[in-house]
Amino acid sequence: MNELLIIIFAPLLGGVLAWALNVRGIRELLGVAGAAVPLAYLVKLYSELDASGQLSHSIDFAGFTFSFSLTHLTWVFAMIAGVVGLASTIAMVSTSRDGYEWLFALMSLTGAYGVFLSFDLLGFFIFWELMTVGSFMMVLKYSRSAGLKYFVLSVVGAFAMFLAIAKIYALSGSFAFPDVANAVYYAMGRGDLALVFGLFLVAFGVKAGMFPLHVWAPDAYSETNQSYTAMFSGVLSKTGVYGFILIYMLIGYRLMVEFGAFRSAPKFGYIIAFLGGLTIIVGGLLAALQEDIRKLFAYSSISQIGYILVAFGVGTSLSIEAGIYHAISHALFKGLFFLIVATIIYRTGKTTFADMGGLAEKMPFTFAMAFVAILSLAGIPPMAGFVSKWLIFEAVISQNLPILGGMVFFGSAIGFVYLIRFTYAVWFGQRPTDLDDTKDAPLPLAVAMAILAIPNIVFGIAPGLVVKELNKIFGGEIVTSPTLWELNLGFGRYNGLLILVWLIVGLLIAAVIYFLGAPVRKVPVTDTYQSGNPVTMEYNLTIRRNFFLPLKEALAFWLRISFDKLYRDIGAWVEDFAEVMRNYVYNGNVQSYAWYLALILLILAMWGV
Amino acid sequence: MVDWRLYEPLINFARKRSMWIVAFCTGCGGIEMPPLMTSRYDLERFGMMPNPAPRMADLFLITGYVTPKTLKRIIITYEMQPDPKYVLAHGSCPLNGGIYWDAYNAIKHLDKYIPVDVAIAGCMPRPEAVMDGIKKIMDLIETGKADGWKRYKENYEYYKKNQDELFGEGWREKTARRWIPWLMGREKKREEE
Amino acid sequence: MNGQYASLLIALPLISAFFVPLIKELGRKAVMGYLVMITALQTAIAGWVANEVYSTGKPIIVIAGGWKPPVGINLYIGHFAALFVLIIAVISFFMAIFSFRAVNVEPVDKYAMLFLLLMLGATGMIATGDIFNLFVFMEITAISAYALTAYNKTGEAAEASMKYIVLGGIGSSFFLIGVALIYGATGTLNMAHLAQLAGAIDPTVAQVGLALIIFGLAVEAELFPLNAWAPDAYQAAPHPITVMFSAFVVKAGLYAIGRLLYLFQGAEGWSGLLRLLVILATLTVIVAELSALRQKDAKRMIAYSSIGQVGMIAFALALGTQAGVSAGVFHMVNHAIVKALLFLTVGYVGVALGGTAIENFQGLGKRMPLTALTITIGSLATVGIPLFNIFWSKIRILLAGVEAGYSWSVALILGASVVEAVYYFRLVHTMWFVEGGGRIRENFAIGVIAIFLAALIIVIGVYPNDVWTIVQKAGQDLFNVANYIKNVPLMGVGA
Amino acid sequence: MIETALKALFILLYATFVGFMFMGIIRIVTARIHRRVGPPIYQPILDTIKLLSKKSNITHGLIYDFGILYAVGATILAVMFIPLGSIGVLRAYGDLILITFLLEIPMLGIMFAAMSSGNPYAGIGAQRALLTLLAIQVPLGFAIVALAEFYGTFSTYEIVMAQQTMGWSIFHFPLLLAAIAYDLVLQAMFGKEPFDIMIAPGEISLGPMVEFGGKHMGLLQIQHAIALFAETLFFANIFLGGGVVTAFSSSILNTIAGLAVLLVKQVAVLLIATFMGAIFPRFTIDQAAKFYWKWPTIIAALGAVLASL
Amino acid sequence: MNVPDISIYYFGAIALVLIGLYAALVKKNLLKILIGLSIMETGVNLLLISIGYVSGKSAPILSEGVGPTQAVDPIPQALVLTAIVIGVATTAMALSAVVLIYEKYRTLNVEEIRRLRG
Repeated sequence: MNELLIIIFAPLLGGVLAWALNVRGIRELLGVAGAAVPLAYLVKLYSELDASGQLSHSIDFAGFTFSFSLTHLTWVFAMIAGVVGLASTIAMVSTSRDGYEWLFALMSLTGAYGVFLSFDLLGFFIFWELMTVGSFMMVLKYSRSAGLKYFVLSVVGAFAMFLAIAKIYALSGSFAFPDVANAVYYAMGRGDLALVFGLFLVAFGVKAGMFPLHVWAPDAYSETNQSYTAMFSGVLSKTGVYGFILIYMLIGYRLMVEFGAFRSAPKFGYIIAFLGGLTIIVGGLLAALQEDIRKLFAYSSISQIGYILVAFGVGTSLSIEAGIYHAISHALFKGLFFLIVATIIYRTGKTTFADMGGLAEKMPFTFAMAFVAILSLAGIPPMAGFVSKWLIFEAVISQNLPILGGMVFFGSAIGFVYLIRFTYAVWFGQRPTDLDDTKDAPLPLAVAMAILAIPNIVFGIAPGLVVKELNKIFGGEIVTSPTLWELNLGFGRYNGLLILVWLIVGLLIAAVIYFLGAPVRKVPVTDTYQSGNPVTMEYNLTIRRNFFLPLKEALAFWLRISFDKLYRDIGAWVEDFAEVMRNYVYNGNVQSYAWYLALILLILAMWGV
Repeated sequence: MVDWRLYEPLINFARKRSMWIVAFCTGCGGIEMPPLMTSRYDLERFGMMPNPAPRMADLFLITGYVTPKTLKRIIITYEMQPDPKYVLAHGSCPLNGGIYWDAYNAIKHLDKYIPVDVAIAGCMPRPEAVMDGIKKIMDLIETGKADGWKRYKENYEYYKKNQDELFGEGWREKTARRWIPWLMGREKKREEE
Repeated sequence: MNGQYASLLIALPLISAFFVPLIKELGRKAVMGYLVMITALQTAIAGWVANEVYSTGKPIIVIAGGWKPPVGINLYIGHFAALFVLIIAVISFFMAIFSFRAVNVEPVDKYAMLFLLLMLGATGMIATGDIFNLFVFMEITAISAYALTAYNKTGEAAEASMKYIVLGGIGSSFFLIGVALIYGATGTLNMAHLAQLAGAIDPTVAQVGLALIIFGLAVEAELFPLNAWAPDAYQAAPHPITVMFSAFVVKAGLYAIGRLLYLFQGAEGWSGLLRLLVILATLTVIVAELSALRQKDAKRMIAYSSIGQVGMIAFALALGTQAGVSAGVFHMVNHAIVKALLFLTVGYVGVALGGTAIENFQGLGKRMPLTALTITIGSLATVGIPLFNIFWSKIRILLAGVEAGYSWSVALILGASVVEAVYYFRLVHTMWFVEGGGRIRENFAIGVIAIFLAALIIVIGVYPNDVWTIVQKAGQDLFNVANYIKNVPLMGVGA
Repeated sequence: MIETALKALFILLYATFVGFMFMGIIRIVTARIHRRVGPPIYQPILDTIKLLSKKSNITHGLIYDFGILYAVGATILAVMFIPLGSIGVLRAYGDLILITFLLEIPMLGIMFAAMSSGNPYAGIGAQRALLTLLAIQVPLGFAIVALAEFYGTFSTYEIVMAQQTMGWSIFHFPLLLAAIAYDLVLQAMFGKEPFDIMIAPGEISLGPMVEFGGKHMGLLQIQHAIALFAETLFFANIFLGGGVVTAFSSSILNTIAGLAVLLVKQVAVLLIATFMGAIFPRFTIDQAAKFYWKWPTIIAALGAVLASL
Repeated sequence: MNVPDISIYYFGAIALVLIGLYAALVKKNLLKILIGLSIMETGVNLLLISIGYVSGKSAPILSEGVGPTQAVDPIPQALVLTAIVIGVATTAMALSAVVLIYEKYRTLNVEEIRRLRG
């Protein structure tokens, strides 16, 4: 059997076996193996890929030809799926209770692999659906409304994509990417092109969580096994991101030719970029106002995806490379965050900020991981998150796009804001007394977190590692990387190692001064200055709810506008309409039914004569 | 480690010329502080600066009479200050009760509860007198005689006994808990809203 | 072997139906056993016929009484008919087994008779090569269906039956008018012959005649708004009969529409009729799916869903392209399997828990895990999830739709599919994640059937190649009229 | 290597010393505006010595200590990247974005430390500080964007060099707008009135700083000094032409003269902030946010758009 | 307009169909609707017969002196025979359903027989 097919179907096989056997122990082993095998194959195929540039395989199936291809681009995305998927499944060993979750989690992983490796639109669509179903089933188990919201939006997206695919197929008679690109370039009309672009935008926008199609994400991300959410947010949303690259690959040239560019960016790219910018801002602001730890990160995930969309929208090869870099780092740090959330929920059983606090002392390892993730997400050098954000900044601003630049800047600040809220409410401050015997992360979760935390640091200090791979995608030195540590864009430079070294120097200087001073004495949280009032642990010393109340008040006007509500209203309207319609149409009176027949006869008569 | 005794004069000078005050006006003498700090007398000349938090402050001004209720806060705040720390008592009241000498609810001798480095007599002492007191405490710092914080440590049993006599054992927790029902009620009300 | 034995497909159920009163005295079990036996026999014959047709690649033409067409009446068992006769037989066989458990109302002998006649009617409709004969078989199907709908003898059953009779009566009358007009214009009733003459008919007559025929058949084929009888009949009929309605009675009507439509390819105004059918089919899908959205009764909900799927098949058949027809035939097969499974299992739940209201499905995953699992598989398949069979036929239909230029229609159908997904997943959620009552023992035979059908769904879903080859041939059979004419040994009268 | 180390040491000492002087200048100037005498200029140094020499210190846990160290370390890191006249250690890597981030992250360290104490005042203070950060980030971002787009490079050093031939940034209209916005932002970065609600002394007892005492506060004083130096230096570099002097033949003289020029520019920036701080009352946090999201944003965005044309 | 005399049968047949349809569409009583259906069927049968009718020819019974050329088209007559049988069966079936409905609902008004709806 071909390696590509093994990569794609190993998780599904593992999942089905785990579900069918459903024996504690073997189930977990099979599941983790299902996620580990593709990763191993991907690593193994790397040298082959490097030599040949592309590994392809195609099969005839059900009257269609499905082709799969491992290119540098798909390898990068598949590696994201591999690493995050593996970490997520390892974490599921702790948090997952039954075979059901293993089946569907791994099914969605198969879907993600399939989406990345498919080299034709139909296969892409099929795996896309598979992935959607797998993840939907994971959500459905926890919440019906969140699941259905997710599914309806996803399916709307998937069907939009399908319509676009069908349009293209009607034109080209083939699903394979090269044929499609050719056919679109030479034969597609302006109207159809715009339609296909719009449909793709909806399709991929839904999965990526693009504003205003993001409303499923907060509910779906939070209402499922949090270990799985690491994969959900880390890998599955990347399929949407990959889809945007696909837009460029398939219809990008034609769009560029047909609609041209405004200033330096393609006109259609502005749509993506500005929606991305809005996604950053809306996601970030809403993240800051959440009271539930899972929702905070769900919105944060939306916000971070916005960066990628902005980068893709700008449409230069530098910006797309930056976007892919951010996709990698987003997968790493957001996966890590959701694993941390999983650990917290696993150990405390609580999800709202109001019930937490002071866990840093009780869960030092988890906190250390959280610290890495926070630094990475907030874009603190030298972390992977900073490098990718930096690249996006440079890519966007160097194209003279001031408004987008401002949006991106705002996004980085809002990142600080919600992260500090998370840090404050969960790790610091007073600990509720019922959390006093909380233990640190169990081994599987700890291993999973470590798997994701290490690249977060490594890819920040040695960005050359990543950039080398990404340059191969474009077949040129988009970002020159003289050494492993350094990036050079011509108009901006970054050196991770230097930053690390000098940061350590700075820390050493500070530490020397610190240790010259008198020794410190540890005091409890009740021994803090409360205007001289004595306090005990019964007091609530932490602002647990409405931390950013002033922000909420300042934004009160905008917060009233809710797309979630709009979609719910549309849904309710459709249901009511259906109710009314069926009671009128199928009213139970046989005579009315006879009238329908007469009506059709009348129409036939009018049509005939 | 470095032998810090070599730098003792410098450090003492710094301590003397950089006294941060806990801005905690415990009594009627607080009104004397604005003239001290503003353009008329300008204590900032000597590096003094009102400071709202006790953790980084050096000088504690007891500006007037002390009631048991304030005394609890004074003790807690005083204990929060890092060493070395100094206490300057304003006026007669902290010394002997002053006009409240027979009041049931005023503390007559502050130095039974915390050590006082310098006391300024008067009711109230004028800013000039306060400045004189500050000058005095500066001298004491320079010569190393402002050792109230050492005394508090050494004679902690004594101070503790006096405090407990006045407030009863475990007064900190008891005082703290007095407010909880009220706080809880307010919390509940807010939630209902 | 002589192909003429294929006439047994018609003869066996007909003759055996008349033997039922004889064994009535032996009791219920005997009658049911007889039913199972006959359907098994029928399955064997159908299997043999299908094998014959697909191995030789030639259709079997059965000529009645030695009269050659177009004077004599002939049966035409081509690739399509062979496939569907087999499906009819297999489903009937399963339902005969299911009837053991599901049908408790006396008189069982009448039930068995009608059951066989229904099977006969549908088989005949698909196998016949004569347009009037088609009418006769349609009426046989319809009358036995009317009777079976009312079989439960409740008020609802009688009401549903009455609606069916009134609408079916009007429909068949107009069908007959259409036949009369066509006959008047061509002087022949043989389909192959008709196809030959189609181009030469007076356009108005052809148009009106064809339109009326399609109208009459559309009542059977449940096109909106002619399908008002369907949900009621589905709901009120005994559970096995519902399965049969959905699995092949409708399909026979659809087949007839498709067959007659393509026979008259040459007629003027043909493409206009196609467009009308596409509009009706799209409306059928939308209205049916929306009506299913808030149903309180699972059986009725699935009935609406079935109507929606049938609309999609009609859409595919009305596209007028080879791809569309093949996809439609594929969907017919898949839909027959899936809906058989769904109505079977839901009916079984109805039998076991005394009703098919959605509340009865709460916690079904714990109460009847096997049934719940198969319902889930059926639901997922209907929604069109990859790795289930309907997915393949659905995307085929939709691709063909866009290719034929009906993007708007495809978009609407996709929108309706979203609605479909919603109510099916609500059902799935109700079954697995809502608490319910205690565990119930499941019937072994029904479990086996359900698992067989579910396995079929998954097997076709995972490996659709073979089935696709078969249905492609069947679709060819339906679409390629020239071949059809060539295969029927016409005498050359009036040609 | 040795040279780099010496340079770095020089920068560090110079930055610290000048930073302390700046703090003293702020206090003196403010006092003079209040018609007071004010403390001696070296007063902040005395304060720092005193704080570092405290004989007892408290901690609330590891993060409480590490946050402070991190803040100091990051500030030192930031100052290394900003070109200081002709002296520079890492100025080749002195990317605008990087420096902007580096100037913000010490705050993150302080917030971490403050929050880990569990003091509610610190919590509120952190909240206000973050919202201020959120408020200033929009005009700040636009100002940086304007700069980068005007000069077509992100390197601070190259921007300084470009100004030697093209004239100071503020003499170009788009960048003048950006400079105005940036200067308003600087007010909040310094934590001066009217944007000092985050440390509002009378209300929330210095907010994030409430729990710091002894050597923690001493380190923070050092950090504050370096940060003050770095921020003014950054502004002087990107908007006021930096401190490149080539008038003398001796490179040492040139360097000294460059430092002097820079110092003048830095003090000018500082004085503007001090004057504004001394005469304005305090904005509440929502007022501050609304202010920053209105005029400075419009000005900076206009500058950015004009610069990109 | 010169209408051929054969058309009279057509018009009569179509009229019967329409009358039947009218009854089915307008009458509220189930029995009347069924009667309408029957009338409609009759009309259809008549139409079939008239299609095969050739003016002046005899019945298509193979007897003395009647060859294929003298007889009317026999096929429609055969069809009508079948159709009549089917019609009778349908009517019988319908009537039995009506009996059942009346037992259960105690009414024959179609507007009240609406338990299955929606």
